[in-house]
Amino acid sequence: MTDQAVSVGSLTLKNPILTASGCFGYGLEYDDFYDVATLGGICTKGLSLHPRLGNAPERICETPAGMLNAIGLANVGVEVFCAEKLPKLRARGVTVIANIFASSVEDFVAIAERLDAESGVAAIELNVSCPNVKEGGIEFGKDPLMSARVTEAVRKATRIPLWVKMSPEAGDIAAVAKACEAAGADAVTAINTIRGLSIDSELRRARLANSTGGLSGPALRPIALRIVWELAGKVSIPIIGIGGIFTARDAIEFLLAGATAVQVGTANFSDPAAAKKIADGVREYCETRGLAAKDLIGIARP
Amino acid sequence: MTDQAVSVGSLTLKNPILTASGCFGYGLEYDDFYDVATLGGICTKGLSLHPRLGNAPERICETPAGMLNAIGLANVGVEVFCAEKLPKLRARGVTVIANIFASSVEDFVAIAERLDAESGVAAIELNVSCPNVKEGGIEFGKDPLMSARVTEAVRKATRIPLWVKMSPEAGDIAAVAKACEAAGADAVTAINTIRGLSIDSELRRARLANSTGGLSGPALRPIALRIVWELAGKVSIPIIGIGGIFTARDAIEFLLAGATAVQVGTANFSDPAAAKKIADGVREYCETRGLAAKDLIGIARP
Amino acid sequence: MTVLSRRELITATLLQRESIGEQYHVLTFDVPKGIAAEPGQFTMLRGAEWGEAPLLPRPMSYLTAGTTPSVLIKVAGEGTIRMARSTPGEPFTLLGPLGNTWRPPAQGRRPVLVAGGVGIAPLLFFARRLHETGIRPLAIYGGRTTRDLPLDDELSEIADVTLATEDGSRGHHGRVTDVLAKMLSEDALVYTCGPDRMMAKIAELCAERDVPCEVSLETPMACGYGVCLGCPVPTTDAGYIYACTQGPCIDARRVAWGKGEHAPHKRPEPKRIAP
Amino acid sequence: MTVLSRRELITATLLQRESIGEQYHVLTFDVPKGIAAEPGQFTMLRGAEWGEAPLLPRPMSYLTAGTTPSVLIKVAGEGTIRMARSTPGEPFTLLGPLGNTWRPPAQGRRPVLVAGGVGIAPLLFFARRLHETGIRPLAIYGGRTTRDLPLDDELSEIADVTLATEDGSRGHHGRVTDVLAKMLSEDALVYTCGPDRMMAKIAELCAERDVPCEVSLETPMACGYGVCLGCPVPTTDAGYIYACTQGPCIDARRVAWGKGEHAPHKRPEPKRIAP
Ligand SMILES: Cc1cc2nc3c(=O)[nH]c(=O)nc-3n(C[C@H](O)[C@H](O)[C@H](O)COP(=O)(O)OP(=O)(O)OC[C@H]3O[C@@H](n4cnc5c(N)ncnc54)[C@H](O)[C@@H]3O)c2cc1C
Ligand SMILES: Cc1cc2nc3c(=O)[nH]c(=O)nc-3n(C[C@H](O)[C@H](O)[C@H](O)COP(=O)(O)OP(=O)(O)OC[C@H]3O[C@@H](n4cnc5c(N)ncnc54)[C@H](O)[C@@H]3O)c2cc1C
Ligand SMILES: Cc1cc2nc3c(=O)[nH]c(=O)nc-3n(C[C@H](O)[C@H](O)[C@H](O)COP(=O)(O)O)c2cc1C
Ligand SMILES: Cc1cc2nc3c(=O)[nH]c(=O)nc-3n(C[C@H](O)[C@H](O)[C@H](O)COP(=O)(O)O)c2cc1C
Ligand code: FES
Ligand code: FES
Repeated sequence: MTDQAVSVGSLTLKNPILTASGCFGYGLEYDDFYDVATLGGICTKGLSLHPRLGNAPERICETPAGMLNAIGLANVGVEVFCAEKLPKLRARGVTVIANIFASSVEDFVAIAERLDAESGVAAIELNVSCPNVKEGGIEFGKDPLMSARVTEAVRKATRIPLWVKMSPEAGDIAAVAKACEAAGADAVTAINTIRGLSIDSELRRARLANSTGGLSGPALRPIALRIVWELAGKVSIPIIGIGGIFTARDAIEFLLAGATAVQVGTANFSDPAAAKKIADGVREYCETRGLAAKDLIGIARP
Repeated sequence: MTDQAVSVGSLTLKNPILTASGCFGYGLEYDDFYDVATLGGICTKGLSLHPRLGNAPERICETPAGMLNAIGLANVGVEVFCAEKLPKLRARGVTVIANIFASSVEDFVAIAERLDAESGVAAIELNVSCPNVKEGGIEFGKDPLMSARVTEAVRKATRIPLWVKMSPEAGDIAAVAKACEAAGADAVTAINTIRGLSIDSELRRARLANSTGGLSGPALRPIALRIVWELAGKVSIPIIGIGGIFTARDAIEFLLAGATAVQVGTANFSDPAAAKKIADGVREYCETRGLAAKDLIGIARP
Repeated sequence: MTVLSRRELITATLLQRESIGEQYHVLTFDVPKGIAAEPGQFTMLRGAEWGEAPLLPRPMSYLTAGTTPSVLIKVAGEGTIRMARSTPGEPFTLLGPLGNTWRPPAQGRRPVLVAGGVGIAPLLFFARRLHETGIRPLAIYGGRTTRDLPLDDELSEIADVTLATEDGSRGHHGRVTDVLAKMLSEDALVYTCGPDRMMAKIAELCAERDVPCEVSLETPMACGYGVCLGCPVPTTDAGYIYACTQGPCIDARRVAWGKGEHAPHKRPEPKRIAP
Repeated sequence: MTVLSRRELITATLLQRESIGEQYHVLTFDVPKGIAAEPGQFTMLRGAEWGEAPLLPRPMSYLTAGTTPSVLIKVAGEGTIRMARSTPGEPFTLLGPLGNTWRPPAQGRRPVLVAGGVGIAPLLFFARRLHETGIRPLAIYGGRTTRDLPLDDELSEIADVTLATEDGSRGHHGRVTDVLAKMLSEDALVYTCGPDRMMAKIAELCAERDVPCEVSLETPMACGYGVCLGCPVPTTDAGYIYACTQGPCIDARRVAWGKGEHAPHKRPEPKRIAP
């Protein structure tokens, strides 16, 4: 039996496998499939201060080894989440990371304060990198100063551990990550989607109503892995790797590159139990080699 | 018979299909396959002032619907190119775009001056976005000011039309493109590769000797298409689209998004005649719809 | 609405592929323990050996359930092309049963099934279920041409069918909507699946005569079980329903037809180009 | 070096797949007009219906040429797994003939073919060519175990073969290099293809006794015809040769063995981890 636990700052995760925001609902849709509490944790769909309907269809389309999405952060809002979803998650013993989104520093703070009033939120993940909303989102995430301002403000508003989710579209991602570290982030999540576009050559128009959408899936993996690799050399807080992880081998590559834990997103769509299978696979890899999960972190680095 | 010609500034191309730098050698390797002169043009392997050996192996590896490369700009140097390659290309009537690379403004100028002394160079493409070299390369391409400086200096050094190749890793690609336009570029090429990484989970090390490499192929396509779409709204000079174009439909999507012409790269590896087949396919698409190639440019835009 | 059975991802081998012309193929799978799917429900289907592209599973309505569940596929793009080329023994993953079922027939109402092309799948399954309960529905089944009427014989055995083709090559010369307009009676209960424009028109007809109408929605889906939020369908209350969990079967009156663009073929014509 | 015939990309259907255990498979293709490939040359092989992943074609040495060209594949990863699963009738693209050929045997020198595992392919092709010209070469053929000696009977028919297995399950107990060390004579002309470490050791042996040695290089390739520059092999003159166009067959003395990492299995062992 190998030790699969990893620590992200003050928070200890059962194992290094979490599910990604927006790709796992609120974690309550999986009763038919497996016990979500066995995962390292789950990231909720991005929560905003007020409920959001989201963008008009079409919101998704497929691309080579990937997909584009422009959901537009449709979500029940932090209030309904705390009232209806969180208690159930708590009851099931799920490690909950609340992914939150806002278009102003004030709203980010307001959401964090609301969550701070609850028990059972293991960490807050700041989505300052959503590519599919007009305001806020990616504009925050591409700018070190703005990212730091959001982080600092939220940091003051809650004692819950803070993760900040990086945008791969920032010109200098390391600078953003360092700024967030300095501003009090406990970890950085890398990466969010990169904006892409698909055009229907018959209808001669963008496939998505929003025109552009975020690219996710295996196509994104090498880029995400490179960014994790780069950040691991630049920040001293833990890095949560994410991007195109579909198999245990993929997850292991991220750990070897320097990630302390990983998140599984798009893979949940083709297999609801993907994250569990990946967690099992990583455990096997460790068992056959007599390693603990934490032994893997960063050992592929020169 | 539909008109396939498109104009890139003062330069008129037979058709909108070119081949991408580094994916077509010097255009002299195709005698067995087809007449390269039938293409809109070819971009040479990146030429430096002096010959370069390139990086140590391994230089390439495959990724989902794509590949990573860290060739390190191995090339014969501008002198040998002018003495041995260019005359042959001229003799065959090939439309030659010389892709050039340097790690200093002075060297960029020196290469351009050397090419300016030759006839038969239809355009110079400035590679200010190579991700696989220590100096120069991407650092130029991510910074509007630096890109503009290089463009301006080269602009003064030659009367040959100038294309500047954009790095997708710039935080604000539109700003870079606008700066190049203002500095005298005749067109912008979008995009170069995005840096990626692949790790061998058995050997626990990066697959490439250079660790990171540039991601190319279909995986990159939606990102490239989105960048072309964005730039088309921001600059008034022509945009040459590039990234994961494997079929005529892919090429058409780029034209519909606002590209005036496109370049075919990685597709040449699985089929040496890919560019020709794509050119034929675009012609067919136009014929069945009674359109000229230039009619397609940007019509998918709102 | 019947109680839905547990959803599950199973890997099953293809038992046989029955091709009906080049466009339509019935894929039958080997599932010893069986799948308790109800008419109207769908599965997310994917070749287990497809690798990383095409990436997403494809939503397909169950044509039959049990130990040899089957689907009727129409070739559209890369995914269905692969399905059309698949050979017995090939492994597939099936996630299901997903979505809700057709509403049960109401007392005193004659079920009228209106199918367009491949839309026959969930309706033939439904007709068979009705047949078991001794109900023989009316059915209108149309397509562009004869070739677009797969499984019409199977339907005719258990329903009073009127066929229609746009080119007149078979049955009524015209659209199913023309046929329905003529024969729609107040005591009907309409179930329809097909192209969006067709379903919209049928919904309109039924609304005019105050006849209840149930449609099966078609929209791109990534997950099929409610977590990606990629399958919204605009509703008359200015909101959305998610086709995979709140659908695909839904009261036609709730759908804001024409709003949104939830089916590719539903979209407005491309802008004209100066020749 | 014979004059190379025109390179071409052809789409050919698989005639048959002959499996030798789970690891090794001979794929034979139907090419009516024929492929004029010479021993030592290779083709870039890809399933015509693979879609966008795996993306790149795979370099494979010709085992035979003509109207039914064939290759011997060893399962390594995604691409070869698909080849190992392929069924007759399946379309493949073959780009070739690529690369150079084995140097012709020199007067007064006895050809000695040293093969490791799947390295047998270009050498068996070569042995058959020698056989046609009345030359019967010596051959040493080794692998980890019996299962790693595909096509050994075919080789034995036309060459004086010494087999070797590391586990002693067949022939000499040990490596081909041990066998060669014992029987290598001054008048030999060695041709070898196999794992890099094996070829490096053989090159060393030959250099010591001043025996000419020709090796077939193995390195990842994207294009196979000289344009991507992805296949450099470090040479003793501190430069590189490109395996696809200046190889794969090359004088062993030109290769800077150990320099660079041009074959995955050639790389240094992974760093130890604190348990
Ligand atoms: C609930 C439901 C039930 C369905 N039942 C059937 C059925 O029984 N038989 C059948 O032939 N088809 C059915 N469809 C449509 C079928 O899912 C699509 O035709 C199929 O996904 C096309 O995939 P492709 O790879 O061939 O096309 P591509 O165009 O290559 O697909 C690209 C992407 O777009 C999606 N997509 C494209 N067209 C559609 C569409 N019309 N509807 C939904 N997604 C689409 C694909 O799933 C894929 O993600 C159903 C759709 C839904 C939503
Ligand atoms: C000139 C030449 C001739 C060859 N002849 C044969 C032959 O006759 N039979 C045979 O079984 N194999 C041969 N090989 C090796 C064969 O090309 C690889 O085993 C194969 O490409 C592995 O592909 P994969 O998808 O199964 O493995 P993966 O690991 O999934 O491949 C991933 C990528 O790495 C490349 N790659 C991985 N391993 C190798 C390798 N050892 N050599 C080159 N590229 C590699 C692949 O081409 C692909 O681009 C030859 C290689 C070369 C260069
Ligand atoms: C449909 C969809 C919805 C998403 N919604 C969110 C979100 O609400 N908040 C967020 O931070 N990231 C969101 N993401 C991004 C993912 O969390 C993840 O960063 C990205 O998809 C890359 O990982 P993957 O390739 O494993 O999916 C979403 C991704 C997808 C595909
Ligand atoms: C092997 C390889 C070598 C390349 N060399 C160059 C180069 O020398 N100069 C350059 O500007 N771009 C170079 N590129 C980038 C391509 O020109 C192109 O921008 C990129 O590959 C995306 O297009 P694609 O997906 O069609 O290949 C290279 C790409 C590859 C794959
Ligand atoms: S398809 Fe994912 S929520 Fe409906
Ligand atoms: S494989 Fe492309 S140059 Fe050799």
